[in-house]
Amino acid sequence: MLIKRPPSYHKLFFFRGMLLGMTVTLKHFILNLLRIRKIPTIQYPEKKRERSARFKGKHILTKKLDGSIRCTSCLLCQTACPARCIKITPSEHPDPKVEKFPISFQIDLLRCVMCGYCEEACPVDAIRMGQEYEWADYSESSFIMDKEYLSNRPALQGGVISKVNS
Amino acid sequence: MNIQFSPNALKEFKSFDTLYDNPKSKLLPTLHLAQKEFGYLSPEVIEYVATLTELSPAKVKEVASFYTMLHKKPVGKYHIQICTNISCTMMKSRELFSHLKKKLKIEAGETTQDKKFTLSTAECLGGCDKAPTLRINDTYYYQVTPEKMEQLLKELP
Amino acid sequence: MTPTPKIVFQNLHIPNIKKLAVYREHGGYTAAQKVLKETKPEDIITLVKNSGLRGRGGAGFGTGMKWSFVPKDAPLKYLLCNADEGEPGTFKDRILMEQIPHSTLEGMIIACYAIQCPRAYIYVRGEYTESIEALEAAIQECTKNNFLGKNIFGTPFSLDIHVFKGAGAYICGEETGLVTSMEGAKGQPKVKPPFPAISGFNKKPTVINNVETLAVLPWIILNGADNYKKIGTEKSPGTKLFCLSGPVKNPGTYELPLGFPLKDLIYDIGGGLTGNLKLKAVIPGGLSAPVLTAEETMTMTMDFESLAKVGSMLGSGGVIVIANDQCMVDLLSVITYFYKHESCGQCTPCREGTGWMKKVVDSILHQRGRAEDIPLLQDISTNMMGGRTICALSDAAAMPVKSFVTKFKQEFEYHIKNKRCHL
Amino acid sequence: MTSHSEPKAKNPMVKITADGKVIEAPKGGNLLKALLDNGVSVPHYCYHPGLSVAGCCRMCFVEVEGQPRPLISCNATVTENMVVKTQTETVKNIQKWNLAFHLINHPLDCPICDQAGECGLQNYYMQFGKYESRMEEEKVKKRKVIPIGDHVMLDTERCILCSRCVRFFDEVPKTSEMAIFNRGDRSEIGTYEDKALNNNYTLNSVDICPVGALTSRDFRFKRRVWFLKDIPSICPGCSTGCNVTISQDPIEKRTYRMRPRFNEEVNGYWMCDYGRMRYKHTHRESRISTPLIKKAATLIPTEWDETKHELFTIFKTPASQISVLITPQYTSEDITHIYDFFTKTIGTQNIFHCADSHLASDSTVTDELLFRRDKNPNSQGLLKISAHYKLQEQNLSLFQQKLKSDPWTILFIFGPHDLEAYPEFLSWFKENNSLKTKIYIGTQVKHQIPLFDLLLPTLTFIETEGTFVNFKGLSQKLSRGVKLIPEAKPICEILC
Repeated sequence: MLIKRPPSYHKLFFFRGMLLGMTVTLKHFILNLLRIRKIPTIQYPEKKRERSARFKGKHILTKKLDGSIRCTSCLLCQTACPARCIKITPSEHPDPKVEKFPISFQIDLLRCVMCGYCEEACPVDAIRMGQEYEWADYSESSFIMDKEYLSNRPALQGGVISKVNS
Repeated sequence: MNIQFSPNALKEFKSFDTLYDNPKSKLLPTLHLAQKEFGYLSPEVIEYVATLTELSPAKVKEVASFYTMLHKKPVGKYHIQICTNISCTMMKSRELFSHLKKKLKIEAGETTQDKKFTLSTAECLGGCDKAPTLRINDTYYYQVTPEKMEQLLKELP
Repeated sequence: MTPTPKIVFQNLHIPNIKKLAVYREHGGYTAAQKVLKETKPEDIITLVKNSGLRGRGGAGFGTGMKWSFVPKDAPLKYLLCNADEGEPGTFKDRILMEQIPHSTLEGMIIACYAIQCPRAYIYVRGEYTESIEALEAAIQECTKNNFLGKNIFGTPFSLDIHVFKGAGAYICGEETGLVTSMEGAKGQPKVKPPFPAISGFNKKPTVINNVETLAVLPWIILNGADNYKKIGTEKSPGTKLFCLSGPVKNPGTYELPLGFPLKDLIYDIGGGLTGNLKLKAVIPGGLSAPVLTAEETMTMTMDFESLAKVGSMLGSGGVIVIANDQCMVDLLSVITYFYKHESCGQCTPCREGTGWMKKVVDSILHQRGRAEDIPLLQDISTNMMGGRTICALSDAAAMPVKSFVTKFKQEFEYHIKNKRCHL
Repeated sequence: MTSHSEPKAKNPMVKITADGKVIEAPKGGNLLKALLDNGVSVPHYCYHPGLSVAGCCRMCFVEVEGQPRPLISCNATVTENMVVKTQTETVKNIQKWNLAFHLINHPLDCPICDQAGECGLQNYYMQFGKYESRMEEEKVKKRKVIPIGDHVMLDTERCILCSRCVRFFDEVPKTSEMAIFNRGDRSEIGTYEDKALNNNYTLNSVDICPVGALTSRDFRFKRRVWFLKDIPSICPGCSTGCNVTISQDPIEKRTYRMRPRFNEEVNGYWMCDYGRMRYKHTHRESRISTPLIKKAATLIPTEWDETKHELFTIFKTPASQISVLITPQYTSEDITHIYDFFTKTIGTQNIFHCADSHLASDSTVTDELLFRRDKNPNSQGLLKISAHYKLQEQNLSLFQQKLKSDPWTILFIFGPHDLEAYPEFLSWFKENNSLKTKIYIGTQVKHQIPLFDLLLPTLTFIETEGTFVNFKGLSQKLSRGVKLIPEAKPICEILC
C-alpha cells in the first residue's frame, strides 16, 4: 500500500547532497595537484607496497646451516592444516644422525587458506609463510608446490637459513 | 681361535656345581676365573662362559658389564687403581693421580704403550684409615705419596 | 680415660690369632660348643632378642627380630654374611676378617644353629683378597677339625660355609642386591615385599647379617644378655667398631661402647686434627649419613637415637672428619660422583636423580652455577627420598646432598655469586 | 624379578574402595591390575599384565590406608576392604617428579619418532606433567638407530629402562636375547653385540615398549599414528585365529600395520611376526583392480555389467558341467553363500574344497608359542559347512583326479588371498586346458595370467565382515575396514 508524500523540490534534485560530496572530491583533487610527490597511491606493479614481517604469503621451507632443509617430516603441519592441502611422504635419511626427512613435500596453493597454522605447528621452524602474494598462473598443476620449489625457488635467492637453536 | 679353559681351571669350574644349589650362581665365580685365565673378558670369552654355564650370551655380558672389577678391555700387566673417594681425596689422592697420569703419560682407564701399566680410578677400597690407598692387581698399598709411588714403580719388574 | 670393655677386639692383638689353635686357647668356639650341645635354637633367638643387639651393617635392625621372621618349618634356609663393606669411610669388617676370621665363623655357626639352616655363604667384596684368603684358610682349618661340615662337634647339626667373591659393586652391600648378585644376575635389589626372610636367596628364607653383628654373638652367649645390656646406652646396647678417617693424627678402628661422645673419639682417641687444621664438619656414620657441623659434633654422643634426633644416622660407624682446608662443594662433587657411579640403574628416580645432582653440583663447582641450583638440589634430594625406590641407595644419595646444601648453604652461594671458591 | 602368578578366577572376589568407588577384585591378586581393570587410571610403564612384575619405573604409586608411605601398586596384593587413594597431593607430586626423572635424559626426538602419538611419556606428560623443565645440564648420549633383527629398530637413548622387553624375551619366547648392559644412567638396552633377534615374536617387544626405543622397521616412518583408524579383526595367517587390531588410513585407503588384541584363550597378549605381515597382500599394488576377460590369449579389463552378461550365459549350461573349487580363506558367510548359490540356484553337485581335515584340527605349535601348520584361517569353518550340505566326498586330491579324468566344461575357482598357503596353486590347472572356461574369483594379482578366462576381483579379510573358525572350532568375528579397491565386489554381489 503506497504512502502518499507531498512533493518537495528540495528532495527532488539532491543539490545539497551532491554539493557536499563534490566538496570532498574537490578538496582531495586540489590538494593532490599541489603536492604531486606526496600522493598516497602507489604505482603498482612498478612499486610494490611495503609488507609487514608477519605477512602470510607463499610458504618457504627453511634450511639448516649446511643447506639441507630443516623439515624432519613429523607431519604436524599436515595434521594442523584445516584445508588438508599439505601432503608429505617421510623416508629414511642416509645419514643416521638425521634419521628422517621428507622425500616429497607438496602444498596445494589453490586449497591453502593462508591461515598460518602450519607455521605455528612446526616444532623446528621448518616452514614459514613468506612475503610473496602474486602467484597467478595458467595451469592448475603449477599450483602444486613441491619440495624443491618451496625451498629453492628463484625468489628466495638460495633459500632461507633458519638459525633457531641449531 | 676357540677359547678353552686350562685343565685345572676346568676342574675348579666343575667344583662350583657342588657349592651352589642354583646353577646360575656359579656365573660370577666363572667370570672371575675367566678373567684370571684370559686377562680380560673379550667377546669370545663371554661366549665361551655362556656355553659353559648354559646361559644366553646377552645375560652373561649383562653381568660382566655390571661389575667394575670385570675388565671388558685389555688390561696391562699392572693395573693401578687409585681410590677417589672422600677420605682419600682429603689426603691428596687426586694430586697423586695427576702425578701418575703425567708420569705414565696416559689418561684414566688407558694402558701404557708397553702394556705394562693401566691406570684407573676406583671407589672406596676400604683403606680410609691409611689414606690415600691404591691397589696394584691384588695387593694394597697404603699412605702412598708421589715419591713412594715413584719408588714403587721402579720396584715392579 | 677408663679402658673401655672390648667384645669383638678382645683378642685382636694376640699374635697369629688367625690360627685355630691360638684362637681356641683364648676361649674360641667354647660358646659355639656350649650352644650346639646344650641350648635349643629358640632360646638363642630369645637370648639375642633380650640382649637388644642391633644390626651393625648400617640399618640397625634388631638381629633377634630379624631371625624370628624366618619360618621355622621351611626345609631349606640360608644365612648370608654381608662382608661387602662398600660404604666409604668404613673398614671395620676388613680388619675383623683379616685378623680374627674365626670370630666371624663362630658367630655364623651360632646364627645358623639358631635359625636351623644347613648352608651359609660369606659375600666378600672382590677387592678384599687378603680377607678372602684368611677366611678360606680358617674354613679349611675348621672343616679339618670337624668344627664345620658334617655333625659339628659331634652334634647332629651340620653346616658348611663357602666364601662368595664379589666383583666391585657398592649396591651388593644392600641385602637383596647381595642376594641377586649371588643368584648369578646383576646385583640389582629385588622388589620388597616379599622380604628376604620369607623369600630371599633362590626364593628360600634367607637371613643376611653383617660381619660385626655375627662376631659379637659368642660374647653374648658366654656372658649373657644383661651384661651386654650394661654396656652402651639403654636403647642401643653393646659396643660398636668406629672407623675414624680423615686428617686426624691416628685414624683407625676403635671398639667403643655406644653412646660414646664423638668429641672424645676425635680429640682423645683420634688425637685431634693434624697440623693446625680446625674441625669444620664430621660425617658420623659412613658417606650416606647426613653431615654434622662442628658445633653439633661437640655435643654429639655416638648411638642410634641421638644421631637420629639431629637428622643424621649411626649407619656403619664410619666417622669422616672434615677440616677447614676443604671446600664443601668440592667434597659434595666427589660424593655425588660416587653415588652416580654406584647406582645400579634399576629405578628411575635414583638412576637419573644421582646423575642430575652430580651435574648440578659440578656446574656450581666449575663456576657455572645459577641461583636456582640450590633450591633445585633441595627439591631433587627431597623427591628421591622416602621410599621412592626399591632400595635405600636413593635415600643414601640424597641425604648427603640435602645436608650439605642446607647446613653449608653459604659456601654454595659464595661459589655461585663470586664464581670462585671461598678458600 | 618376582613373578606374580595371576590367580585364576577361583580366588574369591573381594571389595576394595578406590578413590571412593567400591570395586571388586580377586583376593591376593595384583592391585594395579585390579585398579586398571575397573577403570581407575594409574600411570605405569614397567607393569604389563602378561609379564612378571619388575616394579622399577616407580610410576604406579598409590596411597593405601594403614600404610605409612605411598607404595607401588604393581607389587601390592589385594586384601579385604582395602582403601586406595590415587589422587592425593603426595601421590600427584610423586608422579610428577618420577615423570621428570624419566624425561631429563630423554632425547627430544618426537618429530622423528614413530611412537609419537601413542608414546607413554607424551601421554603422561600431557596428563599430569605440564611443568617447566628445570634440567639445564647436558643429557646422557647413547647409541641410536641400531637394527636388531629384520623387524625391530633399537634406539638406546630413548629407552626408559622399564625392562619390559627383557622380561618379554625371558618369559614368552624364552630366548633371553635382550639384556640391560652397564650400570647406572649409562645402562643400555640391547641384544648381545647387536646380534639380530631370531624368533617369531620380535615385534611384540615393539608393541609393549611404552616409548620409541623399539620401533618396527616395517612401519618405520610410514605413517603417523593419529592418521590411522583401528579395526578389530582376526589374523588370516594360520588356523590359530589370533585377535588383532588392524590400523588403516581411511583417506589414503591403505593398511599400515597389525597389532595383537588381548584374548585370554586364543593368543593372550601376543602375536607372531609372520601373522603381522599378512596385511601386505591387501595393498592396491598386489590386488586385481578391475574385472578381466580373456580375449585372444590376453586379459582385457572390462566393466562389471559386461561380466554379468558373460556369467548369465555360463549359468545357462547344464548343472553337471559346472564345478567349483573353494580355498578355505573366505569367511564362513561367503562360503555358505557359495554353497547355497551353486547347490540351489545352479544345482551342481561337484563343489570341491582344499581344506585338509587332519591338518585343520592339528593343534601342535610349530614355533615358540602360537603359529600352527595350517596356514588357512577358516579350514574348520569350510569343513563344517561342506559337511552340512551332505555332498559326496570333495577334498582336493579327489578334485585333482576328477580334473584329469572327466573334466567339466566350466570351473569356478575361489582363489587364495594368502599365496603362502598354496604356493603351487597355479600348477593344478596347467596340464589340461581341455577345460572350456575357468572363472577365477580372488584378489591376488600374481594369479592374473591368461590361464583363466574370466577374473573377478573380490574383497580381502580386511574389507569383509564375517567369521573365521579357528582350529579349536571357535568362530570369531571380523569387522570391515575401508574398501581399498573400489572395483572389488563381495562374493554375495558377484554370485546373484
